[in-house]
This record gives sequence, C-alpha cells and structure tokens, in this order.
Amino acid sequence: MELNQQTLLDMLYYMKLTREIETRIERKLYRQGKIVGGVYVGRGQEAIAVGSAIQLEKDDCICPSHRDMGAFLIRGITPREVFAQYMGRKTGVTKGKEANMHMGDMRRGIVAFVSMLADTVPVAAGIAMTFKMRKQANVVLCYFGDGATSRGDWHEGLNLASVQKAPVVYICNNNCYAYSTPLEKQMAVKDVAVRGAAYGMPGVTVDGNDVAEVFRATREAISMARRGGGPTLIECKTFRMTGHSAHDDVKYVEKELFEEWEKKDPILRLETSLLESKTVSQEAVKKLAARITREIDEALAIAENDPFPDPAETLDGVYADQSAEAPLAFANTFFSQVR
Amino acid sequence: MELNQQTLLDMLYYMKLTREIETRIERKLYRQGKIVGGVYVGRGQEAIAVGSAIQLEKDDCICPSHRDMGAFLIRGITPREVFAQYMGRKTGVTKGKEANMHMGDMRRGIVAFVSMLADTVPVAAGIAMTFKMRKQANVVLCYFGDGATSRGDWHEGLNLASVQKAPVVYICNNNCYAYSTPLEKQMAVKDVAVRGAAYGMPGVTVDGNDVAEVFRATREAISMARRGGGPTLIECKTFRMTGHSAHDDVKYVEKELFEEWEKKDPILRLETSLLESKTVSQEAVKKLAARITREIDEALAIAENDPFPDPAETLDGVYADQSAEAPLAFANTFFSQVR
Amino acid sequence: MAAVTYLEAIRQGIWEEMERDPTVFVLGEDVGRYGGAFKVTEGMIERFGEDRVVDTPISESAIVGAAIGAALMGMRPIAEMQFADFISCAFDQITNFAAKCRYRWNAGVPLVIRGPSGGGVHGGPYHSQNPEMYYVHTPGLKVVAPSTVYDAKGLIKAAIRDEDPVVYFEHKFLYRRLKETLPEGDWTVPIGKADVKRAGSDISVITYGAMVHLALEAAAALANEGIDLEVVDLRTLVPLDKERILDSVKKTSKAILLHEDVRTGGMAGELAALIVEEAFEYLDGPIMRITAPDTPVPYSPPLEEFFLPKTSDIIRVARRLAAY
Amino acid sequence: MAAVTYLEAIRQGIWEEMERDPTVFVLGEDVGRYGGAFKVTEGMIERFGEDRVVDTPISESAIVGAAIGAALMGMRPIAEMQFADFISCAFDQITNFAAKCRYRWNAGVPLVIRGPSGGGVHGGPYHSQNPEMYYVHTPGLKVVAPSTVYDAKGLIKAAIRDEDPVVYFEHKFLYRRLKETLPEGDWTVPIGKADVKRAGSDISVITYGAMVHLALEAAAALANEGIDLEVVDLRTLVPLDKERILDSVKKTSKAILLHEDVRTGGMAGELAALIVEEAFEYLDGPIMRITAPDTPVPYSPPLEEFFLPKTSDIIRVARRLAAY
Ligand SMILES: Cc1ncc(C[n+]2csc(CCOP(=O)(O)OP(=O)(O)O)c2C)c(N)n1
Ligand SMILES: Cc1ncc(C[n+]2csc(CCOP(=O)(O)OP(=O)(O)O)c2C)c(N)n1
Ligand SMILES: [Mg+2]
Ligand SMILES: [Mg+2]
Repeated sequence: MELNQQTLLDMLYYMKLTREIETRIERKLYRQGKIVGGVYVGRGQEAIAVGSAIQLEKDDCICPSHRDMGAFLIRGITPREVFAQYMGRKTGVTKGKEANMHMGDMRRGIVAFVSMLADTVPVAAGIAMTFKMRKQANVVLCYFGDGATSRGDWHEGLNLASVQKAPVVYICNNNCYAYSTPLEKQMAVKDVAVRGAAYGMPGVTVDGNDVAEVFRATREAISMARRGGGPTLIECKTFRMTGHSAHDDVKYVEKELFEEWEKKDPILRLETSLLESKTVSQEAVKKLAARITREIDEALAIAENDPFPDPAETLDGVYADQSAEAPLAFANTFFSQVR
Repeated sequence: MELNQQTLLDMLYYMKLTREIETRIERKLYRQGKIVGGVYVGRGQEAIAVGSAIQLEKDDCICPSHRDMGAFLIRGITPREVFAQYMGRKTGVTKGKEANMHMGDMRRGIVAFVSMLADTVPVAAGIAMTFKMRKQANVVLCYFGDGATSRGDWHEGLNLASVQKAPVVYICNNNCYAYSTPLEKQMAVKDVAVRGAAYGMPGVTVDGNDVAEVFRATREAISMARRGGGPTLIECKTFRMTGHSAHDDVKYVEKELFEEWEKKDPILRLETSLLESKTVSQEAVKKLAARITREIDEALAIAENDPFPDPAETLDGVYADQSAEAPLAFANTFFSQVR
Repeated sequence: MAAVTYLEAIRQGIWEEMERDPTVFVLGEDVGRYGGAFKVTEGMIERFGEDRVVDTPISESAIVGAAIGAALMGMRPIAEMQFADFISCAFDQITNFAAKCRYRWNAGVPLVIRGPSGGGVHGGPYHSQNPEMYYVHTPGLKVVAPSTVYDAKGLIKAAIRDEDPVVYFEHKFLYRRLKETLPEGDWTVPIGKADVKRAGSDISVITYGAMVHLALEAAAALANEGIDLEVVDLRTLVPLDKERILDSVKKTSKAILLHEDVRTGGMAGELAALIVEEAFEYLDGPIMRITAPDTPVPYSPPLEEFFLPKTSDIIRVARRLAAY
Repeated sequence: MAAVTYLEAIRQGIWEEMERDPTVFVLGEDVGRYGGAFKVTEGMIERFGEDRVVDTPISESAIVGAAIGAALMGMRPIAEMQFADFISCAFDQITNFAAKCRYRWNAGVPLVIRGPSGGGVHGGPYHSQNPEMYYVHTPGLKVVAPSTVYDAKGLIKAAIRDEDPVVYFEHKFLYRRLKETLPEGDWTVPIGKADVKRAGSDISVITYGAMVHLALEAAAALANEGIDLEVVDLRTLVPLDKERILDSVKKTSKAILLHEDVRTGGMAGELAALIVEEAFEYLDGPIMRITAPDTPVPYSPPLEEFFLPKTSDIIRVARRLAAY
C-alpha cells in the first residue's frame, strides 16, 4: 500500500474515530455507569494500530491488545458493535460473553485478546505458520505493550516465529508504563527493539506518535514477511495519555510528562501536517469531525437500545455441539473485504 | 580465586572425578540394571561446571542442571551419595524420593533441579535477590543448556534478575543439541550469548572445553555480581559426547562431529597442558587417576549395600509437620566449608 | 478500635507480620508506590522500603520463582497476583517447584501466593476466576479462602507463618463490602480448621469464600419455615478439616455442598467423596451440589447473574432436601 | 493383520488422520527425524514432510499457543508434550486460551494435546504425573485417557476429528506392554462414551487408564470368591458418560472409584458426587476410593510401589464392600 493522500486521509479518519469512540466510552458512558466492567483506552497511541493495520489485505490477521481500537475498526468492527460490546449487549461482537477489547471474529481476521498479557504472541506465530504451510502470502500483526514483553509467552512466541520464519509482525506500543510501573522497573534496556536481536529478527524503533513512521516501518516488515523473510519486531515509542484504566487516578505520572506528550499528539500532528501541506482544507477536517460524531451518535443510539443476552445463553457454546450457531473457524474462507 | 597451579590441579581432579563417576553410572551400573530410571551425563562438558563452581565461597549457591555433576561434587556431594541417589537408596541425597541429578541440599547451597527446563532460572534470581536484601556479598551460579533458553521462565528469570541487579551468573552449556534438536531448530541466532543484550546484561561466549577460559569468564562475572553490578550470561560452547540419555542411540549426530570434538576433550586438554608446562608429572597424573578409581570403588561398594527407603516413607515430608526431620531452610546458616 | 474492611484486614495482617519478622516481604506487580491494583499493599513501601516491597515486571512465573528462591533462603515472601486469574501463568512454578520441594529434597518453601479471586463484579472470564482446585489437587500446597474480615486477617497471618507454601485466595467481591471491628493484639486463625458460622440441626451447608454469606442469608430465610441450616465455612481447603465436616453431617444427616467455582472437579466433589466414604450410614438423603455451571465466567450482567450461585438456589435445594 | 502395541495404535491413528485430512499436522519437541521421545511420530516426517511434522524449540506454552493459532485457521494440530508432566508449562494457554475461545467469541479450536502420563516406570516426580484433573476442571476442554490398544487408536482419531480442544493422556506404562489385533478400515471410538470392560453384578469399579487392567485382574481373582465386579472404563473424563456410570451403580448398588492420580480433588471425587446426587437411593454401601496418596510420585522402587494403587488394594476393598 502506498502512503498517498488517500491513505493519509483514511488514517486520519480511523485515528479520529478511535479517539472519539474511546472518549465517549471513557468519559461519558463509563461515568454514566453504562459500561460493564473496566475501560482501557489508547488515547495518544492511535497512530500505532492505525498506521499498521491499515495496510492489511483481505486474508491477513490481527491479534490486537487492549489499546488497539483502531485495528478493530479497520478490520470492520463497527462502532455500534463496539458500544454494544462495552455495554454487555447481545449485539456486541462477543454477544455479552466477553468484556471490552476482547473482541474477536475470525471471519474478519481478528483474534480476541486474552487478558494474560502476551498470550497471543505464540498464537500469532501459529497463525503465521499456517499461512506459510498453505503458501498464502498473508501476514499477522500482533500487538502488545512494553509490559507484556516481560512474559514468558512473549519470549517463546517470538523465538518460535523466528525459527519458523513465520510471516508475523510484532508491534510493541512502548508507552513508558505498565500500569503504574515505569520502564526501568520492567527491563534493564532502554529500547524494547533490542530484544529482536535475541531472536535473530530485525528490531526497529519508531516514533509511535508519527503515523507515517509507523506506516513505513510496518510496510517494510509486512513486505519482508510476505516474501518469506520472517518476523520483525517494531517498537513504537508513545505515551499513555490516561490512567491505566478509567478508575486509575494516575498520580504516579508527573503532570509535565502529560503536557510534554500532549504536544506530540498523533492526531493533531497528522492533521496539522495535512493542513499545512494543503492536503486537506479546514473545511474538510470539520466535515470529517462532524461525520465521525454523527456515526458515533447513530451507533450509540442503536447500541443503547440493544438487548442484553438472555440469561440462559450462559450455558451455550462451551463446546461445539452446544453452539447456537455454526463455529467460525476457517478464518479466511469466509473473509470478505471490510473497508 | 587465583587461577594458580593448585586451582588447576583441583579442577583436573573434579573433572576426572566427574568423568569417572558418570562413566561408571552410564556404562556400568545402568547396563547392569542397577540404576533406577534415566541417566544423563555431561561427558565432554566437565570443564563448564568445574571451571565455574570451583570459585564459589561458603555461602554461595548453585542451581545445577542435568549435566553439571562437577558442581555437585565441588559443593560437597560425595560419590557415595551420588551412587546411592542414582540407585534410589535411602542414603542418596534425596533419600530415594527423587531421581539422579535432582540432588539438592540448602545446607550445601545446592538447589535441586526440576525437570521443567529453566524453572530454576527465576528461582536463582530470587536467591540472589535475597543476598542483595541481606547485603551478603554472595552469588548464585545457575546452569542450563541451550535448549532451556527457549522456555518462558528463562526469559522471565533473566529479565527479573537484571532489573533487580541480582548477583547471579547464568551459565549456558551450549552443546549444539537439545535432545535430538540441533541449534538451528531451536533459535535463529548462532550464539546464546547475544541474548544477554535483551536484558541489558553482558553476554559472553567462551570455549566451554577450555576450563581456564570458563574459569576466567566466570571469575569476572562473579566479581561483578559480588560488587553489585548485576548478572552476566556466559555461554560455554561445547558438545554432548553421548546421546541425550543412556538409552538414546544418537543416530542423528554425524560420527565426524564426535571425532572432531573428541580431540577437544576438556580433560585431555587440561592434562596435556599441565604435563607440557610440567605443572604435573606423568606420575602424578597416574596417581590422581588411581586415587579417583579408589574413591569411586569405595563409594560404590558402600552405596551398593545401602538400604532402600522404607515404603512407608512415601507418605513423609509432603508438609512440614509430617517431616521426619527438621526442615532445611535457612540455607546458609548451616553451611559449612565443603572442600 | 475502628471497624476495618476485609481488604484492610489483609493489609493489617501482612503489615503486622512485616513488623514482627524481618524475613517477610512482598513482591508483585504495582505493589510498591501504587499500593497494588486493589491497594492491599498501600503504604507498605513507605514504611518498609523498596527492598521489602518489590515491584516486579509482568512475570507471574518469575514472581513465584523468585519467591521460591527467597523462601529457600529462609525468607517469607508474599507474592501478589494482580488478579487470581493470572496465577495460571505461574502454575508450573507453583505446582512443580514450590509444592514439591519439601517432599523431594526436604527443603522448606514458606511462601504465600495471594490474589483477588471470584466474580460478581462484571470482570468477565479473566478477572473473575476461582482457581482454587488446581492447587487443592496439588499435594504440598495449602489452600486458604477466608469469608470474613476476622478470618481474612487471622489466616493471612497464619499463612505467612506457615512453613509450607500457602495459596491464599481473597474474594474481591468482599473486599470493601464487609466491615468488622477486630480484636487487638497478635492473633491468628489456624490453617486447617473449619468454622461453623451458624449452628443448625437439619442440613449442613458446607462452603467457603463469598458463598458463606449466601448460605447465611438462606439460613436466615429458611429459619422462618422451620428449616434449620448449619453453615460450615471450610476456611482452609487444604488441609481439610475432615472432622468438623463429618461431625456436622453426622449431626444433620443431610448436606448441601456449595461453591462459586465451576462444578466438574470442584471442591464439592471432594467433599461428597469424603462424606459418602466416612459418613455413609448417617446420610438421610442425597448430597446436593450448588455450584457455578461448567462455563467460563461470562461478562454481561444477566449472564454473570445466571452463572453465580444465588441465595434462592440454596433455599430451593434446601427445601427439597428437607422434604426428602 | 498383525497385532500392534498401544503406542503403535496411537501412531496409526494419527497417521491415518494425516492421510485423510491435509489440515492435520503434528508439532512438538523431537517429533521430526527423531520420531519423538517415545517414537510415537516415527516415520511421519519422511511421509508427510517438515511442514506437517514440526520440530519445535523447548517451549510448551508456544507449542500450544501455535497450535491454537493454527486451529483458529481451520487446521487440526496435534501438539505432543514430551512427557505429560511438562503440560504444566502450557497450562495457561490451554486453560485460558484454548478452552475458552469458543465460549468467549465462538471460535473453534480443534486441536489435540497429547503426551505420555502415568507412573510405574521409575520416572520420579516429573516423569510420572497424571495431570488430567487440571483439565477436567476446565470447562471447554475434553479429556481422554484410553486403557486399551483399540481405544487408544479409536480415541486419538476421534480426538483429531473433534471440533473442540482435546487433551489426550496416553499411559506410558501401557505403551509396549499391550498388544492387540485391530479391525481394518476407518473406525473411531466416540468421545464421551464409557465402556464396560467387564460386566458384573456386585460392585462397580469405575476407573480409567492403566488402572483398568488392575481392576480386571482383581475381578478375575475375586470371581473365585463369588464377588462379581463390573469394570467401567470411563475412557473419556470430559464429557463424562453419566448414564453409563449411573446405570452400573444402580445395578450393583456399590461402587469403587479407582485412579492412579492422587486423591484430593481427583476424579473419584467427581464420580462420588455424581453418584450420591443421582443414585443415592440405590446405594447399598459407602463409595470407596482407591487412589494414589496425596504426595508427589516418588522415585525409588519401594516408594513408587507403595504410591501406586495395586490389584491387592482393589481386592481388599472389594471384599470389605461386598461384606457390607
Ligand atoms: C499475565 C498478566 N498479568 C497481569 C495483568 C494485569 N495487567 C493488565 S494490563 C497491565 C499493564 C500492561 O502494561 P503494558 O503491557 O505496557 O501495556 P499498556 O497497558 O501500557 O498498554 C497489567 C499488569 C495481566 N493482564 N496479565
Ligand atoms: C519443559 C520441558 N520440556 C521438555 C523436557 C524434556 N527434555 C529433557 S532434556 C531436553 C533437552 C534439553 O536440551 P538442553 O537444554 O540443550 O540441555 P542438554 O540436554 O543439551 O544439556 C528435553 C527436551 C523437559 N525436561 N522440560
Ligand atoms: Mg505500557
Ligand atoms: Mg543442549
């Protein structure tokens, strides 16, 4: 995919859509008590999921983590599904069985996150190994935070992917914290990217708040993976512009840090550069914002009236023969273009 | 500790003692059906455990793996205990409860191996963190093979030790195989040592068949650890001069490889250099061999007549209040010089 | 003395033991300055310093592994799992290393692994689990699950003093919902002792954790109908207080086994086997299990509500059993 | 047709499924050229190539994780654990990822995890375990443990064809000790069906795995004394064939629950609960458990011998129960 005007505009749309959906969830619905359970958002990190997932093709897969809303949206999860998911409705992606970011749908090439951080890392390797076995030129994008890299499964997964030359791109959002724990208490290295060398795979560090940089690094990694060159580890430096979750007062982060990073806001940055280069007009930006507000308002209006699941559904779907509907394996057979 | 004549002689003794004990176990006792269960030996790798463990002091600890007999011997496990252990006798280090290399005794600073490879890696970090908390200038040596570095616990342990600047030295015997699996199917790097950089710790590669090189690398790492400089990863290149275990016919390794490595035999090498430098005489070498044979014969004669545990002991010692004797925590309090 | 919550009681217990014994220390994710995700360790780092309140990377297996190493050295580490669900990541270290050290080579590992378990807070499949049986089924471990403020404090202190590895499941639903004024001074609740939380003559309800309160509610409701429930709170799952359980069933002749954990392979099975093996002659009716169904813990309120055992379930089953 | 061993039957089953279905593949440590530590996969790499017989690093968690990824893509991976003991290292992936995919987001994960379990070969604490209950207690998994050559083949084939994750425990003691001539053609043994290995009228011995053979030995011995044992081989632990179990107990009115696994939280508890709940009125005596004691598996022969349930234990308990 080219990094042309249209792509930049698409990315702006998805980044802004992400921001607005998450703001609505975190600052409205959560406070109104309409969200079931916890809320984690990716404010300030939107360029990472969007700059990478935008490049995927039909049968590619993603394994998103808990701050990658943009990747879901790009793969075709609708705002209405997202809101319904967060409010525990039957029309949510997981029909009320699962929480917030744990949305998955193999028809759209999305693996549902498991809370145990980094558990998807070897799973992504297995999906990629399957592409290789089937001689499909597809790739998997697997996302995680800096904190997740401390887990054993992260290591096992990267190592296996690398030995197998599996077509997967590992994308780390390094947002300087794992919950309240700063980087220096998690690892004795400054860049997560150096860990790539431990697996004989390229490790690159990019400015995660610059969507074009994320795009270019991912493009290179994807192209290498599709060519059979194996996995890449991409570290995107960014900052978590909120608490860990909606209930975290985040006292452990200095105000100055937020102020500093506010200036590097990835959306502002892309918008400014598009305006300065006259790629878009002020008018168009306003229209985009209005379009997003409208989409979200409409989606939310529907989702708020969506039904909760029926209590008896609790017992459904533990095993195949109990499933209300046909199982959704065979990911890519059913896949249809989502954008 | 200085790498002087006496040290070299001591190392020669322990390496030869290791070789002879393991030969006796693998090629005599096992074939005679006297060994209970499986047999793994470290033939050709003796320089690694010996060149490192020889430098330990009173309250230091080791976490040996399954090819580090020399480390046990240096820490004071006697040949009789070893034979009794392998024959499942009550007088074995674990009183018949455990198998072969799974010998442990905190009074002698030895943590018993757990079969799940790399499980001792974070445990070693915890011991080392304790030294640090107590401001004891002690160290832990933690041993493992190349294959074990693929496990998640290996990663978590090295990372934690490194973040904590814990005084531990991680020693990898890279013997080119994990069971039948050659290095290139385990990892996409040539040197395990490069993995040190992923944890911000020094990673050094040495000739594992040169006991002096092992000694010097370990000495530096130990001294850094004692000074509070944190852990080091030492990779000792070597070759497994047997099958994976006594029952493995090792057809997957080319004969030429064995022949090539035979010439690099660490014992032969040390002995030759000591003879050439006239540090020892032919006579002394012969005497040493005779001494070792005698020690082993005597130990074995006793061990073969040692009793098996009483069946009812099966039920003892699952919990403290069921233990036949006082628990052996407080490792170092009871420690007494072993050499 | 002011009343304290269940959560504060756990903090107090740990705090007192840290004051009393310099070998006690805490490690886990965000346990330091942040005071832990649920604030159980709040204030500890200020009082005891970084050496004794150790923030770790997200490495449950290494957290437990390091705790084992420290325990082998005579320390008494307390490892926090941010949610009990994540104990799965340390399963191997707990079941193969910690649990077996003493048996294999007579090495004591006096450590505590603790964390918030249980549902009722819309946590979904990974923030609501009751993982106790994986550890109950592993010889060498002790397993504790307090239901009251008093027991929470007394048992955490006993767990810390125990010579063996103890897995301590606190129930997050109870954290701030229970309050009690506790006695002053240094006291513990012995590990291995069940507690009759309500004496009764008709049916024994044998349970633990948050379910104890449902059993008590059901007992109160049924008292009007002349059905007199005895509520036995196990408190400790391993070692099991067989005597107390059997005494109760021998007295009432009927038993309901109640837990929040899923059914198959759950604690109720173990209890049923114990009772039919050792008190068969006393039984005047089938032993009834009330448990969560065999599914993951669902997220949406109507589903989670359906999933969790309810007071009405106990009342219904008790009526049936009383009429048997 | 020549007789084959239990081990060969497993190999045949995998082999046939690999021939039949191109989505079936094998992964694990040393499964390729070496043919696996016990040689179950011997010859497969030569027949099916490196893509379908994948040697992995020593990474049980990643082996299962990768199998999950492949299964999500519609493949049917068979992951080998070199010893079933090492499944502990993949516990989190199995119980939190594989087991819950379908329930959480309707994603099928048709994979098989298999490995040699059980004692009797002096393997010590880490080469002798019976880890089935950790998986029996996890909704979303199926658990299988064949006792005969026929069942071993039929069940591995059924497991591979199953739409859900199946944990398949083969018993290493039986690997080369059992031999049977198997029928030709394509047949399976259905998952979820118990099998009465010996019909009898006095006492039901409900068991699985290697213990089935001890039960049959005991039955043969007791026949002379006029005690007629019925031996019910569960074959599948999840889903449990409740009907067959209850039918047997309703017929005999007495039950012995037998397993090699340790006692507390073991399968016998689940069975006892089922029986007293659903067949209480039929019981003519206490339900007796015969299991290994609650210890790790010891190494030295006299200890391991003491640890393992023995035919003489069954005979003794059966006599007592018959006289009840
Ligand atoms: C295995 C595991 N342990 C602990 C947690 C609790 N937890 C959820 S998110 C989080 C911090 C994650 O940090 P990072 O990976 O950097 O991602 P970020 O939230 O910063 O994007 C923690 C500790 C978890 N989900 N899984
Ligand atoms: C977690 C785990 N998986 C598998 C095994 C079985 N196993 C025992 S030794 C071994 C090979 C070990 O290779 P390496 O670490 O290189 O040590 P080496 O035997 O070569 O010294 C394997 C796979 C094990 N012990 N633990
Ligand atoms: Mg982070
Ligand atoms: Mg090796």
